[in-house]
Amino acid sequence: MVPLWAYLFLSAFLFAVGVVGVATRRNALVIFMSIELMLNAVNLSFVAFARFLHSLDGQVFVFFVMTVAAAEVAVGLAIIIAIFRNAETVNVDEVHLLKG
Amino acid sequence: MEWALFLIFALVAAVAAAGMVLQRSPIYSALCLILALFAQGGLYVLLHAELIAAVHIFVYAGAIMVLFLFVIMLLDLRPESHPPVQFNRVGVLAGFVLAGALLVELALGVGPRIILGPRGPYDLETLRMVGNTQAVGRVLFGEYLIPFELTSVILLAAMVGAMVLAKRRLE
Amino acid sequence: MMDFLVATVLKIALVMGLVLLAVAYLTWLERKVIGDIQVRYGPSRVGRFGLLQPIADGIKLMFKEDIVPANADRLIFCLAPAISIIPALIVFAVIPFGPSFVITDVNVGLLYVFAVTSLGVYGIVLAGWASNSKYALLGGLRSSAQMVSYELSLGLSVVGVVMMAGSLSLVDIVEAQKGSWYGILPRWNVIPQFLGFVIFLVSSNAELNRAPFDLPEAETELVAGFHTEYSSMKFALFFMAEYANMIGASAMATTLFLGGWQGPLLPPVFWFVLKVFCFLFLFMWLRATVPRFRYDQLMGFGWKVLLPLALVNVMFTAAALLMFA
Amino acid sequence: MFLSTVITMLAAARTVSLPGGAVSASAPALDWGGAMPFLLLTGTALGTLALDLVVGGRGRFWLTATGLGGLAITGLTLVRGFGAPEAVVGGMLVLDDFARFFHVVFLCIAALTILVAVEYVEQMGIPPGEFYAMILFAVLGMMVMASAADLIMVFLGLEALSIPLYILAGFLRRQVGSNESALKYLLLGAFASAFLLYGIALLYGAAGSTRLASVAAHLGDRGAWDNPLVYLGVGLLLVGLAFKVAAVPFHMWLPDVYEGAPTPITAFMIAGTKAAAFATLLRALGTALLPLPPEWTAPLWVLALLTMGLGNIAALTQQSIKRMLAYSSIGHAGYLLVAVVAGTSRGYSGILFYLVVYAFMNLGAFAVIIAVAAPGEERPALSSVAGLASRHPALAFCMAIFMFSLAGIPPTGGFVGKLYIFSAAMEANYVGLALIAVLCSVIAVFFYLRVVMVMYMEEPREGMPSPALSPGILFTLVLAMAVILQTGILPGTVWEVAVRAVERLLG
Repeated sequence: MVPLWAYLFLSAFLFAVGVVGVATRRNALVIFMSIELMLNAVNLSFVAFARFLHSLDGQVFVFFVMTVAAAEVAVGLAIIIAIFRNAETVNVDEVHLLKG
Repeated sequence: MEWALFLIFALVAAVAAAGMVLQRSPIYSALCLILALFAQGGLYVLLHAELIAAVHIFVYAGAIMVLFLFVIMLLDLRPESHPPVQFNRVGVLAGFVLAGALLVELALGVGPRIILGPRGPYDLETLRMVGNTQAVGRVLFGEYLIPFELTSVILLAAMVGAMVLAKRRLE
Repeated sequence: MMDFLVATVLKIALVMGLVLLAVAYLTWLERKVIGDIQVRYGPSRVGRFGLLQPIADGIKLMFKEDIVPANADRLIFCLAPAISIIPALIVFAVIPFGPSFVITDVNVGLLYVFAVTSLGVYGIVLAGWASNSKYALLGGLRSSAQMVSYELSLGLSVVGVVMMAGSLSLVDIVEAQKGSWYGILPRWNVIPQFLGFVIFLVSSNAELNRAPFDLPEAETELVAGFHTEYSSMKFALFFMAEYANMIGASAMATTLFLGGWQGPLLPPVFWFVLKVFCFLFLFMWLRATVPRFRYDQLMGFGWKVLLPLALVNVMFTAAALLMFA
Repeated sequence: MFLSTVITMLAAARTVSLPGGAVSASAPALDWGGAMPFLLLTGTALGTLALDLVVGGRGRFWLTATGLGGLAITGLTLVRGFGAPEAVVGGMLVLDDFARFFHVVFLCIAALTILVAVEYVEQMGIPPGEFYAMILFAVLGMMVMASAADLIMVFLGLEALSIPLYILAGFLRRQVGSNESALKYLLLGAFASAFLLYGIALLYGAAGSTRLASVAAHLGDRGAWDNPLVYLGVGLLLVGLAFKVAAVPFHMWLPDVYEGAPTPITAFMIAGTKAAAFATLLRALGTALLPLPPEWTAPLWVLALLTMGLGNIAALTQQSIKRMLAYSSIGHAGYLLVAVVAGTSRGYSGILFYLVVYAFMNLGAFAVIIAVAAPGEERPALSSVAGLASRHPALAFCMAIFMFSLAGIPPTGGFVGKLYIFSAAMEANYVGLALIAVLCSVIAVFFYLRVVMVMYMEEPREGMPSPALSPGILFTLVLAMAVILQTGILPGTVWEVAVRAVERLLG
C-alpha cells in the first residue's frame, strides 16, 4: 500500500509549485490557475488524511473547497473580464494606477 | 500495482503542474493544469474516494477549467512576450521559503515523526458495506449540514456578484 | 483474473465495434429520414438504397488532403478531434445494455457519465481556438457557452431519477424501474419524472449541438463553426463524435427514463436497441422540423426556462418522496 | 432558497431515521434559537435581493429600509440574548457572549456602512439591491467566523466574508482603480485562503478532526507539538490569518485594495474585516491553541513589532487620505497583535474594547471623507480637507476628534483602548513590546495631527464643493462621536461587557 507520506509529499510539492506560480507569473489568469492548483493540493491532503484516518470528514471538506473554488473562479473571471474591458490587459503589473 | 499507478499519476501531476507554471501561453498553462487535475482524479480513485474523483473531474475539468479556457479565448490572449519566469524579489523569496518548508516536511515526513490523530469508524470494510457514496452523503447532510447550507449562500453571493461585475450594461 | 480480463476486453471490443458501426450507419439513416421528411430520396446511388454510402464517405474522407492552416497551433489542432471523440466513446463503459451486459458497473456511474461527457466541450473549444480563424473561434466560444449552460439543467434533470433510485449506479437505476404499476403501466421513470424527462431530452439535444441548437455551426453566420478549418480524417473524427454522442445520449435517456433493457418477451438487448433507436429517430425528426434558435433566445431558454423548471422538478420530487415513501 | 433549505433539512432528518447499516452519522438537532441571528440575517440579505427584483432601481428607500430593518432586528435578538447560556448550532456554530459581542459590532458596522453609502450609491449609479445584499452576505460571513466551532467553519466563514468583499471592491466597474483593487484583493485573498486551508488540512491529520474542541484536546498534550503536522499546520494557519489581518510581511495588498475600493466599502473593510479576523484569531487561539508554547510567541512578537512599525512609518508619507488611513489600519493591527502576544484575558478584553472604538472612529472618519470628497473623486488627496474648519466647522471638529482618537489622545476611546492593551502587555511582562508600541503611537500622532493641521491651518482649495451632509452621514457622525467620547470618558460599560465576553470564551 502506498503510505501516507507519499501523498503528503506530492501534495506539498504541488502546493509549492502553485506558490511559485503565483509569485512569478504576471498574467492574472495564470496566477489564478496557480491558486487553483494550491487548493487542489490541499484537497489531495484532505482525501489522503481521510483515507488513513478512517474518517469521511476530509472527503466532505473537499466538496466545500470545490464549491468555494468554483465561487471564487466565477467572481475572479468576472473581475478579469471587467478589468480587460477597461484596461485591455490582464497582466497584473501593467495596471498600476494605485502604486506609490 | 498500486505503487505503479501512484507513481504514474504522481509523476503526471507533478510534471503537468510544473508545466503550467513554465508555459508561456496561457492556453497551454490551462491544458497542463487540466492534465494535472486528471492525474489527481486518478489519485482519488487510488485512495478509494470514487465519489470525490467523479465530482472532482466533473467540477474542475468539466466546469471550472472550461470557464478558464472560455475567458482566455474571449480575451484572445496570446503567449506572453517576456519569459514567464522572472526573478523578481518577492517571487524568489516566496519560492525559497516554500521550498524550505517543503524540504522540512519531506525530511520529517518520510521519517516516523508524523503522528496521525485518532482513527474514525470508516475503514474500508465499513465503507464497502455502507457504500462510499451513501456514507459520504450521510456525513455531508448530517454532521455538516450547516456548512453545506453556508456554501449555498456563498454560491448565491458569487453568482449575483459575477453578474453585476461582468454584465455589459446595468439598466 | 485472466478470464475477467479477457471477458472485459471482449465486451469492450464488441461494444466499440457496434457503436462505430452504428455511427457509420446513422449518417445514412439520418440522410434517409430527413430526405423522406422533406420528400426527397436521400442517398440512393452507392449500393442498394445507398446502403454502401457510409463506406464510400469513409474512403473519401480518408484519402482527402489533410490541411493544417497556417498559423494554427499545430499540437492543439491535431489533439482537438481526438479529445472530442474519446469521451464520446468511453461513456459506453458504464451503460447497461442488458441484465449482465455492462462493461463495468461503477457505483458512481451516473457521475462518471456526466464527468466524461462534460469533457467533450474541450475538443470543440480547442478546435475553435487552434484553427486561428475567426469563424472557428466564434463557433468554439458559442458552443462552450452553450454546453456549460445546458449542462446545468441536464445534470439537475436527472437528480429526480437518482433520488427515486437511491443510487448513482446505472445498473441500480435500471433495476429500480422493474415491475409495473397496477399491472399495466411499466414502472419507468418517464411517468413520475416526465418533466425531468423532457428537460433531459431538450438539454441533451443542446449538449449535442444539434438542430435546433446547432448555433455553433450555423452555416449562415459561422460557415461551419469550430470545424471550419478541418478536413480529411480529423473532420471525420468530429463527425463521428457527434453521432457517437447522439447514441450515448439516447442510451442514457433509455437507461434513466425508459427502464433501460427492460421489456417483455423479447431479449433485453433488443429492447434496449429499440428504445435507443426511437430516441435517435426523435433527434433526427427534431432536426428536420424545428428551426434554429437565435443565440440570445438559446441562452435565455436555458437559463430562464429549463434551469428553473429543473429546480422545481427536484424540489417536487424531494417533497413527494418525503411524503409518500 | 428557503424551500430548498427546508427540504434539505427534512431530507437530512429522514436520512437519520433510515436504517443506518454499520455506521449511521446522525444530524445533530438544530438549536433554532441559536441559529436565529444567522437565519434572520440570511433572510434579510435574500429579502433585499428579492425586493430589488420587484421594485428595481426606484425603490432605494425600501431597499435601505429592509436592509437596516433586518440588521436592527438581528441586533435586537442578539442584545436580548446577551448573558444567556451558550447555544451550539448543529455542532458547528457557537453562540456565546463572545460571539454575540462581535455579532453586534459587525451589525453596527454594516448598518453604518449602509447609512453612509445611501447617497454615494445613488451618485455613482451603483445597483443598490445587490450592493446591500453583498454587505449583508459579508456580515453573515463575519458572524460565522466569530462563532465558528470547527476549523472548516472558519474557512467557510472567511470565504463567505471575502467573496462578497471582492465583489464590493470592484463595484465601480467602469473605474480601473476599483477593478484593480478587486483583482488584487481576490488574488491575494485566495492565495491566503489556500495557506489557511493547508493549515487546516494538516491539523485535521494531526487531531483526526477539525472541531476546535478536539483540536484543543489534542494540542493540550505538550508532546503533540513535536508532530510536524501540528507545527506546520499551526504555522500555515497563522500565516493565512496574518494575511487576512494584514500583519506586516503579508500586508502589501492592503493599501492598494483599500485605496481603489469604493469609499464606503473601504470603511467597511477597515472596520469589519479586521474585527472578524481578530474574532477568529481569538477564538482559534483562545479555545484551541492556547497556551502557545513559548517558542511560538517569539514570531508573533516580531510580527506585532513589524506591523506596528511599518504601518505607522509608511502612513507618514502618504498624500492620499484613504491610503493614509489604510496604512494606519496596519499600524492598529499591530497594536492588537501586541495584546495577542500578551495572551492574557485582560489583553483579549482590550482587543474587544479597542475593536469597538476602532470601528466607530474609522467609520466616522470615512463618513467625513465621503461628505467632503467631490462626487466621483475616488482617491481624495489630503488637500481635500484643506480649510474644512472655515467651510464647515462642525464637520472639521468631528474629524479632529476622530483623528485624536486614532492617534490615542485623551479624552477619546482610542486613548483608553491603547491604555488597556499596553497595560495588559506590561502586566504580561512584555515591557519592551509595550514601549515600542507607545513609541509607534507617538509617531502616529504626526500624521493624524497633520490632517487636523490641514483642516485648520490651510486655505481651502479653489472650487471645492461645500460638504454634503446626507441624513445617513449625519447619523453616523453623531453616533460615532457619541461612542468615542463615551468610551473615552466612561469606558466602564463597554469594558465590562468585553470582559464578560472573554470570560465566557476562555471558560
